[in-house]
Amino acid sequence: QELIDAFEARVAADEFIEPKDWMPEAYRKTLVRQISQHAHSEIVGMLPEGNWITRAPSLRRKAILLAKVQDEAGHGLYLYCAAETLGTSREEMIEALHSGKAKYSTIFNYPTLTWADIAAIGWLVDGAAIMNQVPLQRTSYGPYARAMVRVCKEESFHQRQGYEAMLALTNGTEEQKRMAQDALNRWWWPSLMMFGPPDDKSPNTERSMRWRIKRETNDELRQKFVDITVPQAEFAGLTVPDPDLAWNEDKNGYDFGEVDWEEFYAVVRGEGPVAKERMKARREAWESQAWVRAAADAHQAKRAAKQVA
Amino acid sequence: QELIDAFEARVAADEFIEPKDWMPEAYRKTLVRQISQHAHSEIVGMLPEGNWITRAPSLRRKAILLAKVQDEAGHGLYLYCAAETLGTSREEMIEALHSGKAKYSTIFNYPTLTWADIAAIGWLVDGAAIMNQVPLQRTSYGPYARAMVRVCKEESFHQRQGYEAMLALTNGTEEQKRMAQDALNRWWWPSLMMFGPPDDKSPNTERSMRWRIKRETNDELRQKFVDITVPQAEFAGLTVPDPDLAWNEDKNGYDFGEVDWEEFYAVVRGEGPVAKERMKARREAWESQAWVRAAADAHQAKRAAKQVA
Amino acid sequence: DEATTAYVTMLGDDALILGQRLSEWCGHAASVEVDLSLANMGLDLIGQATNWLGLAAQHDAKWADADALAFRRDVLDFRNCLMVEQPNGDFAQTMARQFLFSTWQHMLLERLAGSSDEAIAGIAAKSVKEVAYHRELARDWVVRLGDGTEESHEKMAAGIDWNWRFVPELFEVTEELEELVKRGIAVDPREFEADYRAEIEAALTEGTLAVPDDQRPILGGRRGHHSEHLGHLLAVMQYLPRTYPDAKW
Amino acid sequence: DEATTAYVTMLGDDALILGQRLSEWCGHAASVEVDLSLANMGLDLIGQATNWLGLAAQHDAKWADADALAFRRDVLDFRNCLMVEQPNGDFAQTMARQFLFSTWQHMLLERLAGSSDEAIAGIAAKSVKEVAYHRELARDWVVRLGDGTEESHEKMAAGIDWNWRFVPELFEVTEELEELVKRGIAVDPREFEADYRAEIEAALTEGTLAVPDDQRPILGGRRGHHSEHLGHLLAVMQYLPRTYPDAKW
Repeated sequence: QELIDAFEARVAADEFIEPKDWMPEAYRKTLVRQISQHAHSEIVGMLPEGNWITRAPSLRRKAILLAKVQDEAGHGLYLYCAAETLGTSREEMIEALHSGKAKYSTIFNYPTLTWADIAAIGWLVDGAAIMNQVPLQRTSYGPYARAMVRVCKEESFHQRQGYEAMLALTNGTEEQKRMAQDALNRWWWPSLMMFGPPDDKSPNTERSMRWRIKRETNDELRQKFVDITVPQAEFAGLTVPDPDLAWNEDKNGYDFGEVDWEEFYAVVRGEGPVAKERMKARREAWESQAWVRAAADAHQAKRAAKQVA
Repeated sequence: QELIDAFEARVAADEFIEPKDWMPEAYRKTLVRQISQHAHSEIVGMLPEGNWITRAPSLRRKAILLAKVQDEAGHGLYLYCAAETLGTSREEMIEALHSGKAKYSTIFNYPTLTWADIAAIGWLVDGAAIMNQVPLQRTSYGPYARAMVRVCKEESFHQRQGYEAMLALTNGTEEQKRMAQDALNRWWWPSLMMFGPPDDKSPNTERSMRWRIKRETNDELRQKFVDITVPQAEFAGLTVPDPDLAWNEDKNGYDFGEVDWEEFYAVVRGEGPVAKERMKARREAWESQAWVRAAADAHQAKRAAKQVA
Repeated sequence: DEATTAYVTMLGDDALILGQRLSEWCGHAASVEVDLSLANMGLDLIGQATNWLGLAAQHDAKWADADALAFRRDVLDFRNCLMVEQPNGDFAQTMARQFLFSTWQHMLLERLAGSSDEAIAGIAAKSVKEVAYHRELARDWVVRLGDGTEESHEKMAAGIDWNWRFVPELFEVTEELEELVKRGIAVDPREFEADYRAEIEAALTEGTLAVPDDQRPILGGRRGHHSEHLGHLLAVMQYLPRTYPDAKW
Repeated sequence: DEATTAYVTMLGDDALILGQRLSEWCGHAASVEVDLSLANMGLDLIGQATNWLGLAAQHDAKWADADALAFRRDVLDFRNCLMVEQPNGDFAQTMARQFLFSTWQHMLLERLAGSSDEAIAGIAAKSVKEVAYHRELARDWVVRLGDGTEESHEKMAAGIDWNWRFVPELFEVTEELEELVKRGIAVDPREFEADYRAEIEAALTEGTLAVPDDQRPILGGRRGHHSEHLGHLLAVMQYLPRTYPDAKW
């Protein structure tokens, strides 16, 4: 109990916890779950965008998208490394993903149907991600916080690029405008789901807040996202697909409709529209190419043996 | 020797040899080689055309091409059956193809690069095939001759459809005309190679003619093909890519340039431009789907066992 | 009217996209016989698509003919169900898809042959025999592979599993469809849902296969909201007319 | 002049098509690190293609810009070599292709940095470091997989074997090219063919791999006569600009 008190005091004082410091088992477990989930999301998140790299409409857009996906792979790496400092290996985390034990962001279980979806992902999904991640730059676990600093810088760049790509569509032909609106219609609600269940259904929030793993509640972040994004949609000439959306002078923010939480929980259970596709792609990449990793290890062992000899 | 004399007398009298009749081993071997090679050509020949079924430019062209490829599979079946009457199983023949021991027509080792190639194949390749096959309707081995009757009817239909598809291109836009001419440029010489090496380099011709397995020499058939095809090219406004091509009043046929036999022999050796692709496709279809055939057998055995029980 | 046109387009798109998928198999099947039967089904479906889309084009002046509908629309305007656009996967997955779809299509066409719209009734009546054969053939393979070897059983179970989440879409009824049903033009698929479920279950059982659990239905194809697979299929299928917009073939 | 434009287009097409192939890997590699390095090479090559094709478009009024060249030509007008359009196959095949191509490209660009055409020299000089890295990375994988496990050895041998028949095309010299070489604009690849062969042989040997036998060279890419693979690649790559010809993105 003494250890716990000391730990909580440090956290309350906004000190960083480092890998070698003592920490409660629940803290470690929550962090591994959260960081690995975040890392998995970066990796699985390459798939919906990868789906359009080969079909990007210009060389510039292709390069931007390739660079973005590369950044995501990079984020995945930092995050896996941050999680590994907590004593779980990358292989373990990946096995947990493939067995369905570990989760990744529900948003990546929706298909990228048209090019506008790529713009929408940059704008909305990276936008929501930033909203979630900015506070994490001050999260209590040092390696996670430091990874987040790098991640946030790049994500906000991606968000701006996504919005810019969206404006290129809304300023384009009728067909492009239609694509853009259709993408917003399909991505709006799933984006709101990215902040997780409502606070009253989020049992771990309180403890995570106390431990400064989280620094704002799901509903607070969701509200922030809506307040920032709605004017952007309006500026682009797009209609947010929510009949209940209305400015509320009193709270100085938007009121908005209820998210379909049934859908959210179904997607969490692995029943999202392209969940099977995502897991199949990841499993095949990992399992059917185990020989590549095995060969790299074998080669290294041979070289090491030669150097000794 | 008595048997051989009787056999040769029957053949000379244009009688059909049937599966149960006595025949020289060399006759049997030559036939198995020739019929299985012909069957393999039908099957491998589905690949260059299959390459364009998914990209056929209209529903009508897609249906025509599907029907054609279906006919080819059908021809493959008759021919495998005809060869099986000679005591070689289909599996043996297919293994021989995949090991490189058995051959198929060199023409299918060239890529179908544009839609015009599909027209060119119908016009030229099916045209050359008919030229080869019409005499085979009177070949001495009964099952082969009867298979050829059905095959020839369909091939001449394919040839007309191919030529019609070519005319649609030469009557089309500048780009279509260019495609058409380019296809003729690439397919002309390989089509001439379909008749096999020149007579003076074709050691088995004499015996095959005597046994009525063949009824015209390679060079005779090649000449016929040129004489029929050149006016068709002219009618279509296409230029045959042979500077030596000239009408020869005396022989009442065309003189034409020398085929690049080096190329022909290289392709026979398996060095054709897409030979690796063709064999890979066939081997993968066969080997990686052995489980389908095994399952069908296993199921049949189970049912048979149930009926007995 | 617009609703009828949309309905006919939907029927045509189902046939077109599945026909296109089957034609990808050409030359790659496990035996010549299988190659033949896949090409045969593909050809039937392309023919049906030509009839349905030809009828749709007659109804709608925006489209010159069936080809215009097939080759000049992008994903958001395709109305096919999600199941037919699913990738071929291995042969078991292809046959699982074919069985789940053709059984539905057959039950639908049998009833559509009595449509009050003569053109629809005519095409349905012409197609129904072909589809009966597809249904039969696919059912045979489901049973054969299900109750074949251990390997084929696993593959068929996986194939059914992959396609199962798209079954509810086949029985989705929109207000628009209800209107057409009232007018006797269209068929309410819920009429034969119980039959369908029973038939599927019977075949799976015969093939020693489990009926998968239902999950949250995945919908959207009928409104142009497809999976990621359709766009790739269209990029290939439409390449020539898109690249040479003025050409005739 | 036309010959220079064609030469620059060729350099751009090589980079574009290989970059496109590499981008197909996205999210499907054996590890995050490999995914990163494949995306990185793809990005470099798309950048190089943009520069080369941009230069070609400056030379030729028919084409507005690099995008027009990338997205509005059909197969017969692409001048890339056959090797870069080869399918990815497995990772060994991809790395075999990369090694055989990048080694050549690197030797070429090193020399092209001294071209009498300043624009060409400039782009070559900018690209050469990137390509040195590709060459190194691919060489490492050839050795690693060649001298890794039995399985990886077999796969790398097959990957080399698949691509080997396209090596001679890299050293093909047309009259047109000879003319450019005389003017100091282009480089005669035969200058470094011996070096190239030696380097390839050294790497294969280090990877315990046999140097395959030469076969009849397969040529044609430089004149628009490609394999069957390029058309499929273009159908996908060009789908959006082809489908929406008036749109800006």
